[in-house]
Order: sequence, then structure tokens, then C-alpha cells
Amino acid sequence: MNRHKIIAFGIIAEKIGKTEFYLENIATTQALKEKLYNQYPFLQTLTFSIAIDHEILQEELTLEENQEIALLPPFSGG
Amino acid sequence: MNRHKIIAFGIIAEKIGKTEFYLENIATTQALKEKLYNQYPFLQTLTFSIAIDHEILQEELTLEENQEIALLPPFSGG
Amino acid sequence: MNHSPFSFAFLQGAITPTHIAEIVQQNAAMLTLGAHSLFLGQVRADEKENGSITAIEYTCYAEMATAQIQKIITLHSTQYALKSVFIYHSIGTVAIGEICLCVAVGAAHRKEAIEACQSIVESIKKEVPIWGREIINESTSIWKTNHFSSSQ
Amino acid sequence: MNHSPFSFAFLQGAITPTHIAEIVQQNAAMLTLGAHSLFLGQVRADEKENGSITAIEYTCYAEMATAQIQKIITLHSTQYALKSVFIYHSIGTVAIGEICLCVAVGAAHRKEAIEACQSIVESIKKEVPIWGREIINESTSIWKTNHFSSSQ
Repeated sequence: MNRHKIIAFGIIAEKIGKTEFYLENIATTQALKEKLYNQYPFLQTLTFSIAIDHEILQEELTLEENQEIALLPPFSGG
Repeated sequence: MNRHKIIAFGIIAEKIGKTEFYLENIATTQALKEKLYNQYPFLQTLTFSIAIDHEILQEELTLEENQEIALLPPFSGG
Repeated sequence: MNHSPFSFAFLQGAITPTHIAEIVQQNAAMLTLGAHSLFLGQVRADEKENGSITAIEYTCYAEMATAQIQKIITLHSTQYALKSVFIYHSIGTVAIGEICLCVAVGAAHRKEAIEACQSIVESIKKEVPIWGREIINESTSIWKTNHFSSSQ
Repeated sequence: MNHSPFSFAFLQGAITPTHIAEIVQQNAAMLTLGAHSLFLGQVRADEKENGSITAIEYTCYAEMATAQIQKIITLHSTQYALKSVFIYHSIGTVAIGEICLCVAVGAAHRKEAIEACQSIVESIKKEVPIWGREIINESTSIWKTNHFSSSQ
């Protein structure tokens, strides 16, 4: 069984009420998104990126142990 | 008889050895240029502008009393 | 202050005119540098539905933001043959009238300095995980949106 | 320092980091200003035939230069809806590594500030009667040439 820590920022952290949580048994980024949409339906209507180990996800991947998974709303620095 | 004061800057002042001089009996800007080219032949091979009362000369004009006539080599500020 | 001519730091709170002067001073030591181009972002008292903005609270994904900015610096330094790049971004609360971003670029000639500075500012707004929450009053805030968002 | 947000001055000798900080400070008082774009010109130790440059000596046609810069400020302020324009140019001797020109523009948004600053710098180099004499050593100097010259 794998277990991934997910960290959240900005409006996503605000809406889910925490800056980190865990998801279990997600083998791929597709499975990750399904689980997220299921658990937090508001994410279906929000633009956001997923970063795996600080790299923005560009195509679907198999997830590995100890990766840092982050949910990033649109950037608004500057 | 009219008499005009001419002021010179940069490389022009350096080459003629002074920053101001007088020319007499010049009724137009064409006459001014002829006299300048005659008196300082190096001006024929140098790019420069003439300013009349702080305005760059765009077309030939009749000169009036008490105008400030300036000889300006290419600008190199900044 | 970091003494490499290519450096980035998050600063807690506002960036001050003194910080800017220190950056300018560092560039002045470089005898092949002919042009500095600086961009400073400042918090505006924009009017919103429930009142006007009084401050922006910045948060970031620190490790990723730092990595992204280092990439932006490396990319631009090479592409534009830059002599120096100094970047500061605020974290935490920055009040209206205060500076939250400084990008200072040094190059031999003005064309490279100006183009690189502008491109770095756009890259920071697009590619770096920083978020601003616009504070209206004690009970209201709005998540800031940039004119573009990440293409993901 | 002039307290109008649209001002120009010739400074004797180099422009210092403290002058830059003062300009930044003045913009910080403006609550509708969101972007500063600054350009600083610095004297480079370029190699010439008889040695490398050690300083530039600036002279100007003061009345005309001031009138031209005021025109440039008015034109750009209107065209780009600027909140502030501060311009300093050095007169006299400026050593290598020192700053000879500062153009600092403030606007609501970055696009206007950056474009206006760049255009003002180009206008100053093209349209303002200032001349630089590059000092190589005690007996040699060369009149500086900008990348373009007056079209007249």
C-alpha cells in the first residue's frame, strides 16, 4: 500500500481548511486527480496545477514513493 | 547691418577653438550655412544640427534679430 | 546581502528604498556594466467591491519558488549575456504604497538589460509559485489574480 | 529634491545609489502607483585604440536640454498615463563604474511603466543636446557617439 502526502497552497489550502493531507493507494497521476475531484469537488471548477517534486505535471505519470505532491492555484506573485 | 551670435558645442567648439563667435550680414539660414562652411571648412564633412532659439532647424528660415543660433554635433548623452 | 551578482531572496515584509540602493551599489563595482534596468512592483490601493485594498499577504511554495527563480536567472543570464541579476520578492504582509518585488538586471548595453528585466518580471508572475491575498478589511480578502495564469 | 512627481535635474558628477533610493521613496507615497521602471546608465571601462576609458566628461546646451527633457516628460506622461517621471543626468566628470543617467518612471501597471521608461531613454539619447567626451588618459579623449544621432 502506498501513501502520499499532498500539500496545498493559496485558495486551495483555504477551501479544504488545511495545508497538507494524505491519500492512499494512488498509483498514477490520473488516479490522484480522480481521488481529489471525488474528495474535494470544488477542484473540478478551479484552475490549478499539480507539481511532483517541484516540477509542474505536463503529462500523466506513475507515482513513486516519497514524492512531494503539491496542489497549486494560479500564481499571483509580483 | 545685422549681427548674430553663434554658440558652439562639443567637437565643434573644440575644433574652432571657442564656444561663441559673431557673424555679420546673414539674412537667412542658407546664408548662415554658406558663411560657416566658408569660414570653417571642416563643418562640410561633419554631421551637425543648427538650433534657432532651442529649436532644431527643419527647413530654411529668414533670420531675425536676437535669435540664439547654436551649432550642435550629434548628441551623445546617456 | 549575497555577494554573487546573480542572487535571489525572499524578504519578510516590504522591500525598502535602502535595499534598492544596496543593489545599485553592487552593480557600480562592475566596470564592464553599462546599463541597469530595474523593475519594482508596488501594492496599489485598488478599489474592490467591499472597499479598497489595504495590503497584500504573500505566501509561497518556498523550495519550488526558489528553484524556479534560479532557473529563470540562469536562462536569462545566458540568453542576454547579463552581468548581474538581483531579485527580491516579499513574503508576508506588504501595505499599500510599499514595494513587494524588485528585479534588477545589469548588462553591458541597454537593449539586453531592458529586455531581460521585462522578460524576468513576466516569468516570475507566470512561473513562480507565489500567491497574493488582497486584504480589504478585517473580515474580507480576495485571492489576487495575475493578468495571465499558469498554462497548466 | 524637487517634490513634483515629474521632474528633471542635471547633477554635477555621478548619480549615487542614495539619489536612486530617494526617487524610489518618493514613488512609495503614491497609492495608485503599482509599477516603477528604472533605467540607469553607467560609465563602462571600454577598450579604445589608445587605452581604456577612465571617465566621461559631459557638457550640455543647458537651456535647450532642459526644454527638450520637459517636452519628453510631458509627451510620455500623457501618452502612457504616468504617475511619475524622475530624470537625472550628470554634467562634468563621471568615472567608470559610476552612474551618469537615471530615468525612473511610475505607472499603475507594469506595461506602461516599462514601455515609457525605455522610450524616454531612447528620446534622451536622440533628442537632448548633451555630449560625452570619453577620457582615455591625460592627453587623449574621444567624443562619444550614441548608436544613432540626430536625424538632422
